[in-house]
Amino acid sequence: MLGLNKKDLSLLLVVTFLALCAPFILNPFPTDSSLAQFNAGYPDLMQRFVIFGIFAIGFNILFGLTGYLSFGHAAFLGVGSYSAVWMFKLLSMNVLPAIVLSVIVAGLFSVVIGYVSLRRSGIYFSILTLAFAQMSFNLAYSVLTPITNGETGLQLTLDDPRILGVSRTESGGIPVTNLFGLDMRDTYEMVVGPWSFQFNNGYYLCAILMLISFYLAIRIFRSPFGMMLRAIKSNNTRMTYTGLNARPYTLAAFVISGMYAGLAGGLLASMDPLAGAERMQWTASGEVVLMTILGGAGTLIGPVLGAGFIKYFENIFSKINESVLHTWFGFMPDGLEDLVITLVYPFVGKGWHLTLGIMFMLVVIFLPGGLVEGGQRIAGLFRRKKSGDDANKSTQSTPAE
Amino acid sequence: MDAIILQILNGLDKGSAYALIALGLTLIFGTLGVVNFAHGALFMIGAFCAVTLQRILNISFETIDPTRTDFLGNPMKVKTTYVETWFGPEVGASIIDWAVPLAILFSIPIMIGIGFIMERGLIKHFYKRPHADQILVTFGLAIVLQEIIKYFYGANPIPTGAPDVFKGSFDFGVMLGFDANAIIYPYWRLVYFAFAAIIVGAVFAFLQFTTFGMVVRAGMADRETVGLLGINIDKRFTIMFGIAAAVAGLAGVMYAPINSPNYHMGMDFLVLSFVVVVVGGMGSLPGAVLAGFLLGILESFASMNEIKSILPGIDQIIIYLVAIIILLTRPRGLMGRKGVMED
Amino acid sequence: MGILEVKNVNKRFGGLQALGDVNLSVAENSVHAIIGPNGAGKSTLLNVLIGKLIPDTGSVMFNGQSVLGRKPYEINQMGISRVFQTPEIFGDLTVLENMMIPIFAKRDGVFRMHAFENADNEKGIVEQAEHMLESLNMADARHDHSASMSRGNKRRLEIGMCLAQSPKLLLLDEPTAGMARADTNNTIDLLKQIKEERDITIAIIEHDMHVVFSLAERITVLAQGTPLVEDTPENIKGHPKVREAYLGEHA
Amino acid sequence: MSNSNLTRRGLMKTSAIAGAGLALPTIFTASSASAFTNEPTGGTVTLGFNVPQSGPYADEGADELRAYQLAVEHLNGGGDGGMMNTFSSKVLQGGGILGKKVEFVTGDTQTKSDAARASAKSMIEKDGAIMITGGSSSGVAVAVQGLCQEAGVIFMAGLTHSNDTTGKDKKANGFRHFFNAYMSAAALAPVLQKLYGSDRKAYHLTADYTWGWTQEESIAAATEAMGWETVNKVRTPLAATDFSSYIAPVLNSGADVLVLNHYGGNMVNSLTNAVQFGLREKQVNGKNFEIVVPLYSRLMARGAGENVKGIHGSTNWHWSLQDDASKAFVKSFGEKYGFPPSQAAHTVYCQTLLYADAVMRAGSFNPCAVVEALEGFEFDGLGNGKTLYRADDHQCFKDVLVVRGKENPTSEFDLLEVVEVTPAAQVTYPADHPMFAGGALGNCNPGA
Repeated sequence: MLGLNKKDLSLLLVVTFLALCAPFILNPFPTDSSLAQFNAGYPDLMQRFVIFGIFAIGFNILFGLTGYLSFGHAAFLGVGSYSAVWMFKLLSMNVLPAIVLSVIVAGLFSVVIGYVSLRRSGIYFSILTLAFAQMSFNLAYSVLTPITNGETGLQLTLDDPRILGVSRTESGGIPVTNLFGLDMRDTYEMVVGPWSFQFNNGYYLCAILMLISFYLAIRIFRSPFGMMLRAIKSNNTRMTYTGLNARPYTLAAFVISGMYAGLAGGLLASMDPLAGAERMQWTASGEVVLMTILGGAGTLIGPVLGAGFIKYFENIFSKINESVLHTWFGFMPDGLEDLVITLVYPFVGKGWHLTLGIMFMLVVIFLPGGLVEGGQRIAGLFRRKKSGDDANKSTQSTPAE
Repeated sequence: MDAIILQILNGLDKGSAYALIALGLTLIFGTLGVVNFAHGALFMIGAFCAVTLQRILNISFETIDPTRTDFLGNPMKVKTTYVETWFGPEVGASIIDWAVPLAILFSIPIMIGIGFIMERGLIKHFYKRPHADQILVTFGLAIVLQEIIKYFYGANPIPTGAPDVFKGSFDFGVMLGFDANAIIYPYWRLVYFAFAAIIVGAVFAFLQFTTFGMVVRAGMADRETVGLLGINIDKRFTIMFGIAAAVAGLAGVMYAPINSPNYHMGMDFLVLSFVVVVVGGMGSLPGAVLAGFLLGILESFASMNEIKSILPGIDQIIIYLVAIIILLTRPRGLMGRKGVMED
Repeated sequence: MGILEVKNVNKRFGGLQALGDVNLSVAENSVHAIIGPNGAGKSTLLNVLIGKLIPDTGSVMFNGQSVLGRKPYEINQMGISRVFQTPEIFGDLTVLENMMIPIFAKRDGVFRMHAFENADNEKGIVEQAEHMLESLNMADARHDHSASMSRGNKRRLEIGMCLAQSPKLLLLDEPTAGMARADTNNTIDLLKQIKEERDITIAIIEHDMHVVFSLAERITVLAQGTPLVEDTPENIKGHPKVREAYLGEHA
Repeated sequence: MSNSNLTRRGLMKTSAIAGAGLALPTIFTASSASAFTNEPTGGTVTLGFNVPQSGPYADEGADELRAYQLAVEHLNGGGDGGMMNTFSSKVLQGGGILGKKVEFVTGDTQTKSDAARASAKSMIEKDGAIMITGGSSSGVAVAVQGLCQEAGVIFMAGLTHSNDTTGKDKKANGFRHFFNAYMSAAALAPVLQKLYGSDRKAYHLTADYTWGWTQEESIAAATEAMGWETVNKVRTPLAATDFSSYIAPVLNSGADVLVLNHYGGNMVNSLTNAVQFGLREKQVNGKNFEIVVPLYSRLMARGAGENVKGIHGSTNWHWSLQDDASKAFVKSFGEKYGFPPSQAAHTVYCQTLLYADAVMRAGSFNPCAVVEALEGFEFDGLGNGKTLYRADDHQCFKDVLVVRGKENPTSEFDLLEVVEVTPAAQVTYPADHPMFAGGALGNCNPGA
């Protein structure tokens, strides 16, 4: 079905199920319980999960398949966001033209940067992309302020000259981004006993686009083109002496991943119409590298997992403060409570970076294949228990899963 | 003309820091083939060695002075440092004043120790792993190191002054026949430049004239052959890592008075130092030093008003622009060997 | 006129004359070996032939067209395939995928954006690749990870991949270097079999005299960057100049 | 998971609850029955404290958080009540807000507008925060203020000094207690004139982003009005760490005053570098060379160490003020944490109290009611003298302090001394002043 083999199809179905049921899955704890802190099922974070999932899926098409490590992909995301916000300011609050434009502009940008950067490989390529992205960030933050609104980020205002649509609503506010009248920020809330689940229009748009992106990524991975990209990563010399020109292949991969980044940027702006220059900083590019490697570079599902992992830390762990810890450990005797809190406190709240850094190191040291490898090992353990030896066979012939 | 001389001086000084960091980075890359994203963090830890020594020297006991009150109206607690009680107020004060130069001695064993632990405990296991993994694990380490520093020292910069004798600036202009104040330069920055020159010279001399250095250089050129000769190259590489860490650390110690150290200063230098290494040529020590000074000078020129008025924002991007131009026209960098790290 | 004509090629590296006035003609459908001691310029000559190096002077014509200044993949598309000293295969790919890539390259040229077709659905390509693997006796290994194969099998696969493109000229760079005797013999047999089954020109650069004399129809001896003699294997064996320059010190 | 069953029961439940007018935290919910976003329904009300916890301003964020915790304690009737006792409005009695106990959630802005918005959104969407406050940069303040306007919650800005926050980017749901660049300039200029005369040549070094530009514009305008000449305005990259190449040419430019329009790490480094170059010992045009740092904060002063000695600037508040309110605040903060509060701590404490007071006076948490209660509100007893929350732009008008780096500090917190308290009248500007033109408050948005 859909031109996929059975294994890929079941993977796609699992991801579809997870994405559509995310509001349930991510909110496992009752709203009033002390563990509600760990709930991630609110619209903004769910949107970020899938949007950064798209970003990482796209990055993986370049890095996972060809091995070219770009340190400048955040620039495309930023460019996508700026284009989308400009579209909202000038044309219409409908997200469709904004998203289309952001993909196109990011694509054009990546053609230019990719054409130049791909003249080099290895770390030289990484430094070239890094240099381009840092230039974009520095300029966007300062000299290009008329276009980017610099430090504050590009925002909508009450006097935007919107061609299709009004500058301000009847109640005097800024109109809301929508898809043909469907407001992106509308949320339906469902209360089931102590639980509450939020279903947000914007999230489902992002989720559907993520699923499409994911599906396309599977197709690319399994296509002759994807095979060529893997061949480039594996042995560029043989590639060349087989009469194939690696550069258009890598450039195509670069542009595709740039367009994925543009889509992610456009979606970010569609969910929350603001485009900040920090989105283009090298640390933001580094973040997508981390997502991809953490999840498992070159695997289909890895980048999505990595994106979720990092965004979860950023948004959930950073919010755990001392008083939250006191409510958790309040049941302990006083001395012990203080001791536990002293031990835990450096790793949560303002210490979330520390925990993230430790997690990176642990994953890279013990799971070179990322979280996917971790999952495979666990699955392997179970399978070995069930039936002795056919576990090896099935993992062996799927190098690109 | 005076403006140009001034900016060359500035550039040499900026370049000193770039060159020292890039030198250590290249030593690690050249000997071990490891891309070390934690190198900036080592620079930062060096600067915090100076901060720590300053704090240690300032450890004090409190006495209550009933004649004065603190901000809450309570009797004021007056602090006296142990150093001052032990050595007398004058000697004590000057010891505290000289905290940063003293920190050089203090930092060398610490940095070498950190380098050893890092190499034996972590980096060693990553020699055979892809560069991407090396980048990720050292980047993770850099985050962990800087967060630990942040936990103990806070996020705010910590002023760490140079000894009083080095405060103020030297007027080159008068010496060269320009007006007074045309070309002035702070004493401590001159010290920093001289210090950088000494460290660079020492590292080169060490590699050039000692047996140890010759083995390491041979190892940089061809690790397998040297290994076949029955020389334990691994042990020497560990020591090299310690030395590279010490170079970064010393660069940080001496940098502390120039800009108050803060926990993220390493990250601020990280990207830059990689650009310097690549522009100089991966694995080339003289290249790293040359590129460090060159980029420092270019950056200084780009910040001149005359240039900024023609090309607004050029000082924001000059380093990256140079990197792009060099990589496109001369991919091996200024002095690199061809083909290093192409894949 | 041979299929490959090298005329007056010179190449200097700084003070070193790597190639001096090399003239060479490889006849169509022949097996031509180039031998010579270490540092004789064999590798430099090879790199000139496949476009990796551009000589200072002289010309290299293949099938009536100059190869100089062309990119390696263009030269390959002209009909020259190369086998490397250490087998260059796509280690991360399966054996079957390795074999599919040259067939794609032959069908689609230097680049084609076939991103949304399924590689498994390319029936024609898969069939050709499997057929090729069968003729190499590697059909059983088709789903194996190619990096995990023995060196002899990697070499076999590499040669197969070159043949899959139906090249006019097959260039082999010390194809048996570092191989066990059994693997060497297998490789010789494979090349002999190819020679019998196909219309193909083979140029081979080799150190191992056993290989050279079992395969070659003509031999060029290179010494200090210059061709010393060119003749049939029988004549080369007895040639005094060759013995002096090469075999003498070798034996 | 038996999905259908769960859903059906859920729907029934939802409608039942909606009917009873009791909804859990909802945001942007068209179908919701509540009158405004995150209407508090139980016995508690949640405030969102959005401060930098990572990145260069983390220490400032930590100090803000301390003040917030203190304010919550006081609102809930704990501690000594702090400035609640001196506040001119007496509706706050320590019984929470409208009888609801005050709770809070915290988030990390990372001093990035993106991250700050994400964190604010999570507080609104997940934790049901009714008001967001905090921050230590103008970019973040403007970005979060925009979000709160759209979401329909109140934003009580923390430390933000750019004219734009209550100028072209002002929003009906946003309020700023902190002073701004224009006020700094208006307060500083007369003092500078008195100290350095009116025949001076100024050289500006300006952080190359929006806040820097508005401050440069304000200071240049105010000093030029009193006769100073502006020799040069040089923009420095935000990422710059070493300012030597920008400082070195200053002496030879003919200028005799250096104005550093920098904040945070930029300011610490540029001031350190300027002092290193010995600018302060030099004589130019027959006058002593002077350095001015228009916006001071204690954390910056700590970072720059002894380099701040004798350097003038302005600040929103300082703990050494001797009015009853300031003393009460310093006392309760100092007793709880062991050191005096910073101006950031003071401003966010005030903002929390002002919000709570407005809700009490309005008798409702509805943002529109709160806006109405705050607009044009005049109060006293929060450490800045008589203060007005102007209705036109939601900016507080109050006295501004001109301070100087202390020559002989007695502790690591005693770094600045107040030189002059510039009365509010002198820093007040018309709402349509050109430096603040271009934006509109719009209407208050209650969300829901």
